[in-house]
Amino acid sequence: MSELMLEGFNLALYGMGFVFTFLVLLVFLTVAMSAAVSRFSPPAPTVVPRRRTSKRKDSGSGASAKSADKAQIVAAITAAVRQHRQSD
Amino acid sequence: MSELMLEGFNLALYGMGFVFTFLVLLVFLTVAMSAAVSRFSPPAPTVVPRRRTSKRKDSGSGASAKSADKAQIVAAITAAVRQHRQSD
Amino acid sequence: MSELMLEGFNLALYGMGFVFTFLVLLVFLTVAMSAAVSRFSPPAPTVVPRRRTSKRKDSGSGASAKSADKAQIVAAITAAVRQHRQSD
Amino acid sequence: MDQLIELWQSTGIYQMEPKQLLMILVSLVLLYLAIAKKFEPLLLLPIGFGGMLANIPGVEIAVGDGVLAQFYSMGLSTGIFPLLIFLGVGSMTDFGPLLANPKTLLLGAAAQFGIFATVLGALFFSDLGLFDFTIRQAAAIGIIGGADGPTAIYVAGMLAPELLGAIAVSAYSYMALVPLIQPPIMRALTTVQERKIEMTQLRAVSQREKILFPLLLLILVALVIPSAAPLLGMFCLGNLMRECGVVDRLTKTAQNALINTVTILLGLAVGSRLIAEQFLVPSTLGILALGIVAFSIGTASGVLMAKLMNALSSSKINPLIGAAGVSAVPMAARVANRLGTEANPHNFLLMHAMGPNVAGVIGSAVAAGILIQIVG
Amino acid sequence: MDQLIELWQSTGIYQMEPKQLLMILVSLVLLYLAIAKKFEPLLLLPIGFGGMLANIPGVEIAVGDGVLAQFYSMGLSTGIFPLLIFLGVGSMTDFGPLLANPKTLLLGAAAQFGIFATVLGALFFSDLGLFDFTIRQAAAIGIIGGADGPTAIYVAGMLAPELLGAIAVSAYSYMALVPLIQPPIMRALTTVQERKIEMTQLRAVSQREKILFPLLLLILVALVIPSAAPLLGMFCLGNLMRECGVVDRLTKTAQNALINTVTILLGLAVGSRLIAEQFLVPSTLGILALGIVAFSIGTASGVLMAKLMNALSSSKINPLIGAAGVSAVPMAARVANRLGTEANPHNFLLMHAMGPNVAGVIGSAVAAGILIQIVG
Amino acid sequence: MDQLIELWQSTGIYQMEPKQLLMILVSLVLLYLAIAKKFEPLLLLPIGFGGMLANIPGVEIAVGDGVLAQFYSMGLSTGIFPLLIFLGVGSMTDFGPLLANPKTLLLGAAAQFGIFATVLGALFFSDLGLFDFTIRQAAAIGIIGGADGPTAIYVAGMLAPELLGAIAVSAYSYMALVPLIQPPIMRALTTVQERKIEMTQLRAVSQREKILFPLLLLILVALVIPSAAPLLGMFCLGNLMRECGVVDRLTKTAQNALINTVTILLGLAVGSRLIAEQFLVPSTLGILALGIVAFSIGTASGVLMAKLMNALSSSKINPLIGAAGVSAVPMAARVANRLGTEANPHNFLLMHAMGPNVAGVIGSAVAAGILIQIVG
Ligand code: NA
Ligand code: NA
Ligand code: NA
Repeated sequence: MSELMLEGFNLALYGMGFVFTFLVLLVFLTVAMSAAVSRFSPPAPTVVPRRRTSKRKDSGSGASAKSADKAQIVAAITAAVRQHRQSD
Repeated sequence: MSELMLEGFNLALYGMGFVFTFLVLLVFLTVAMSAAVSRFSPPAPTVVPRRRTSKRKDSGSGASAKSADKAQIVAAITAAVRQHRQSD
Repeated sequence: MSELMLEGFNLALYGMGFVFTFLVLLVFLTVAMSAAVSRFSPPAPTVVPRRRTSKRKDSGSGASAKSADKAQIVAAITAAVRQHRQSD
Repeated sequence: MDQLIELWQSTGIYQMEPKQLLMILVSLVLLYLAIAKKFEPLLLLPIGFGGMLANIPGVEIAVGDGVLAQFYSMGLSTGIFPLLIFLGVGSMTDFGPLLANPKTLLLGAAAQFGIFATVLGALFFSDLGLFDFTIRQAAAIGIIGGADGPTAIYVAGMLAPELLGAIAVSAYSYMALVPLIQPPIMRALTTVQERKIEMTQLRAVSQREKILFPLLLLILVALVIPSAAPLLGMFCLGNLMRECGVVDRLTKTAQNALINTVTILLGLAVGSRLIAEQFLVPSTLGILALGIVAFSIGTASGVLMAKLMNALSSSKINPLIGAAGVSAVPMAARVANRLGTEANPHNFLLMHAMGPNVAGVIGSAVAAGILIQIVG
Repeated sequence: MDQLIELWQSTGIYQMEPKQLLMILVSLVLLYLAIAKKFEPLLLLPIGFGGMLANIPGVEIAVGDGVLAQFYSMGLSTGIFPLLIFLGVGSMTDFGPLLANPKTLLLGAAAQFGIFATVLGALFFSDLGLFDFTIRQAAAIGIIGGADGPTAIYVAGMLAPELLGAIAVSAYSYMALVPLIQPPIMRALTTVQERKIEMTQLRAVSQREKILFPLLLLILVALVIPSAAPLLGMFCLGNLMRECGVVDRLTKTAQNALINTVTILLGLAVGSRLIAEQFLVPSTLGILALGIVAFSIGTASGVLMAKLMNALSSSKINPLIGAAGVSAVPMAARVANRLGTEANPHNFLLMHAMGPNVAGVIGSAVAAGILIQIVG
Repeated sequence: MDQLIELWQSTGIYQMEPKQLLMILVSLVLLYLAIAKKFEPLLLLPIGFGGMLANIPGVEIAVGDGVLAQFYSMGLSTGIFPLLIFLGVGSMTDFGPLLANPKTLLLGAAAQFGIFATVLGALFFSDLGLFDFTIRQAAAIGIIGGADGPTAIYVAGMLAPELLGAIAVSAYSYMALVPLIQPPIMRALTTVQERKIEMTQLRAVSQREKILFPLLLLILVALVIPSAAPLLGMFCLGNLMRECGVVDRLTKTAQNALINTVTILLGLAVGSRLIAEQFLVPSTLGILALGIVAFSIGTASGVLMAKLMNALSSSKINPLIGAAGVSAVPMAARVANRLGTEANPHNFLLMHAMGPNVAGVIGSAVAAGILIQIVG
């Protein structure tokens, strides 16, 4: 095998080794971090419906947001119509 | 006539010549392109109401878009009112 | 007192002097400018409700803008309802 | 006490020279025109403000390491700012009316005669000994007749950076004055009968044609006049982004944040060329005089071309739309529309005039390429 | 007459060489794929357009003082453009699914095997005498297997700028082809039974975890593989801005105006590397061939890793989501979801596949750091 | 094996020096303050993150060709970033309250005494032999008392770039601490009776006045203190754009995409100056100590000036609004309002305090100009 290929095998070996080492460490740290977070701030209502600055589509929540909007509009219109009738 | 003016006349002559040559060629190419497009994709419903990313005002289409919007709003309100009455 | 401190006192003295001079001049010029403006364009309806390009919150005007919007919406709905009834 | 004198000597009152004061007044006039008269405010406001900053004595703003000098060397010396503006303009341009009636491209060609006539005019001034314009300078002055701001700035930056301030001010001022400059010429060259000509509704143009056109244009540029490729390339890229429908988020940025940011910086950079030493020279008067000549000749040749086309063809066009060939988008098209409605209340020329109007942008970019090619 | 000949010699028709014409056709193919086939249009449209501009003869656009050459030296030589893109991508990435199931990080690790296998492949080609890739070039080619555009461009700019054009085109083309490349491999390596595995709904992840994760990641990078810090640093900054909730106005700009502007400029700068002299070389074919190998091996190793994890653990995961470990966000996750639904209509893998998908971004950035560290 | 050792030696764990670790902790504290305590998060988040990146060992990020070093030389060495921030701040500033009550400008003047007192303090430290600040360094430290971030960064970049990191951190931290630093001082220097003073509703200000004010201000700067022209020029341009009503699209970009982009880059560039070698020096402690002194003296002199004005004039002002003269927009104005409402529930000082608040911005920019003029 040529010098170059040998160097390549070294690179691949150390490379994959490092990538795995890094991500295995990250798994452990992440698990530890999540555990610590849930210990020190236990029963909070976790997934707050956060303000969406992202443009990513996620059909689920989008749809529910829309229907909520719609409900509000219908409510507003209903109120307006009622008011309108009273003022007649 | 001075050297400079001569150079200027040359510039103007070649310049206008080139501009006309270019735009005449563009006329022919454009006509050919449009013909080719209409031949190879004939009866498609051409002017799709495209999403407008531009900010330019063009009163014509803008106005019709507005009136369409208005119609939709009126329709929505009508429906809401009807629904509201039925639920009474 | 050291040379350096002396230089510092000089700096502070001239500095504050200049700052005050500048801002006193600005007070006079501003007053004069406002006077001139009100003289040469006297009874105009001054605080036009300007288009807000700023993101700054100023609760007061924001609230009134909102209620104005609301009034407009109610008016629009009222009109729509009336139209809807007539078309019945 | 010495320090107080030194401080006094550092003030603007002490250092101000009359010509700087004059330039500050000129800049205030530009700001007045921009704000009160709405003369091309997007550009003239930052240019005028930059002009004020550039003429403050005792501080380096427009020269050396000053911030305006940095904007200048970052974006004007390199041509980057006008090219990015062209990208944005392309992304806001609708070639629909042009594609519906391609022969209006010829009107955009004819109106460029204003450019070359002005080049000759500038050289004639040199010949008379009134000014001492070189051929490069004359070419840069001529491009004012293109009635297109970024093209003028781009060409001036390439061929005659020392005249850039005067050329930009002249180009934008006359573009703002199009509603005053053009109508008398248009009326003089047309009969009421001609102005009354109604034009048939434009056909619908398919999205596919709109996508192919910028590519076609770029290929033609590549084959015929490569030196126009930077300008028209960026223009076509913007237009392709707009029409292709698959990169809307890029289009939106090109139409807003990007073009607006570059407009501010470009305006300030142009303003930096209003330093007294460079602007208060006799040639500035020559440039202003030649600029209005350029617009007038461009308008006239557009109208005359339209009349010529009518003489040669059976399908008549309203010669007023020829005047829109100078570009000055969308002002010139509106002027044509106004005069049309004046003569005949049922005459709506706006859409028809948009064809020559955008053709004029292409025409002056091609002319710019030729000038850079021959004298650059 | 002489001048007319000179003008004729300045046209593109006269100066065009066959290889430039060929590159213009290649660029048109890229544009066609971007527009008609929606192949990564945000990048391939400006790259293809930049490629056209770069191959126009007789005008300096992609070399010397040309505008594309300036974009290149401003943003690619320096690494600034891909890093700003990474900032924007970070600000659009949701680590929620990954945090809910951290062991999917291992899938993102396994899929990087495609990178290193391709490095070996490239060196093997050199060994055979087919091509003459240096170790730096082989490393830059390998990173295509990371299936992450900005990472590939960043690494190529560092290690082998002469291959940047081919590497970027290869990376983005194959990313667009993920829905075609991956499914056969995924089907070949899994049984229907495996593809039917349903996964339990992911737990809710708190905002605090989402804020701490990018910091944790950055600290680990700092301790273990500093040369990945520029890439992952900008990525983590973007993500921290997104999750912390106190700098929403910055996040919004990073997600829109900033990333869009940089995308246009980066695309044009990459396009400038499609000049015929640099792109039309045999090694480009080698790079295209190796690129698809890289994607295939990455996909396979992700799937196999998932099967290995199933063999060792009691809580089963659907091996299809292993293929998402190559990154190619969010396409690869969608492919996994599609094949899952195909096998079992009640199988919704999209959210589960987002975990390995973003893990793949981290994995390839780490691999990039190692390559730069060892051969850079 | 050798290669493994080499790899191990390339890790951060191996290369990390204690002072770098310490700086990473300091940066984490800044991030904590920004996110959890909402301390000026728009700036302290990117600064803190940049500080972390700058102290990762074994990779050039903040020095040499590193990306943060490039941001630094692009925007801080040149002054461009703080000037563009000032453009944005100007476009978000409403001079209405100031124009309705111009004498509040004097409060903005008085509060700048904090700057000069701090310069003296720094020189006194040098005199004592505690630190070894030059006059340029003393001036740069003093400007912290201006309570205005971009001004402090601009002046530090001009006069003492080696202290820029410490000065920026000090300025932004104390600005965030204004609600804690100011109230005791304000209470100590005023009686309850004084704090109860109600102020009459401000008159309406016409658009014309708002348009003329930035021009007036710039002309005064040009005549009196030209070296403040870059800072106040950009500020006035932004404000003119805002008020003139004819360039709304430019204003919107200056208020959003432009200022946000520059804020991110400026924060990272400032963060690059938190490298251990430069930040972990005794003088940093001195700067932090002097910074709080500067804020306190500025607050006190603002309040005392208000009391002096009350002594000399019949129309009384509430002395609390004097404290807003330090700038720290809009925090200081809110503090004044809070203390006012505390003493008298019908006392709404917010709008009245906005006058001295923006006057403080002008005042510290003028002071910056003088410092640059005299010692620069
Ligand atoms: Na034109
Ligand atoms: Na990857
Ligand atoms: Na201040």
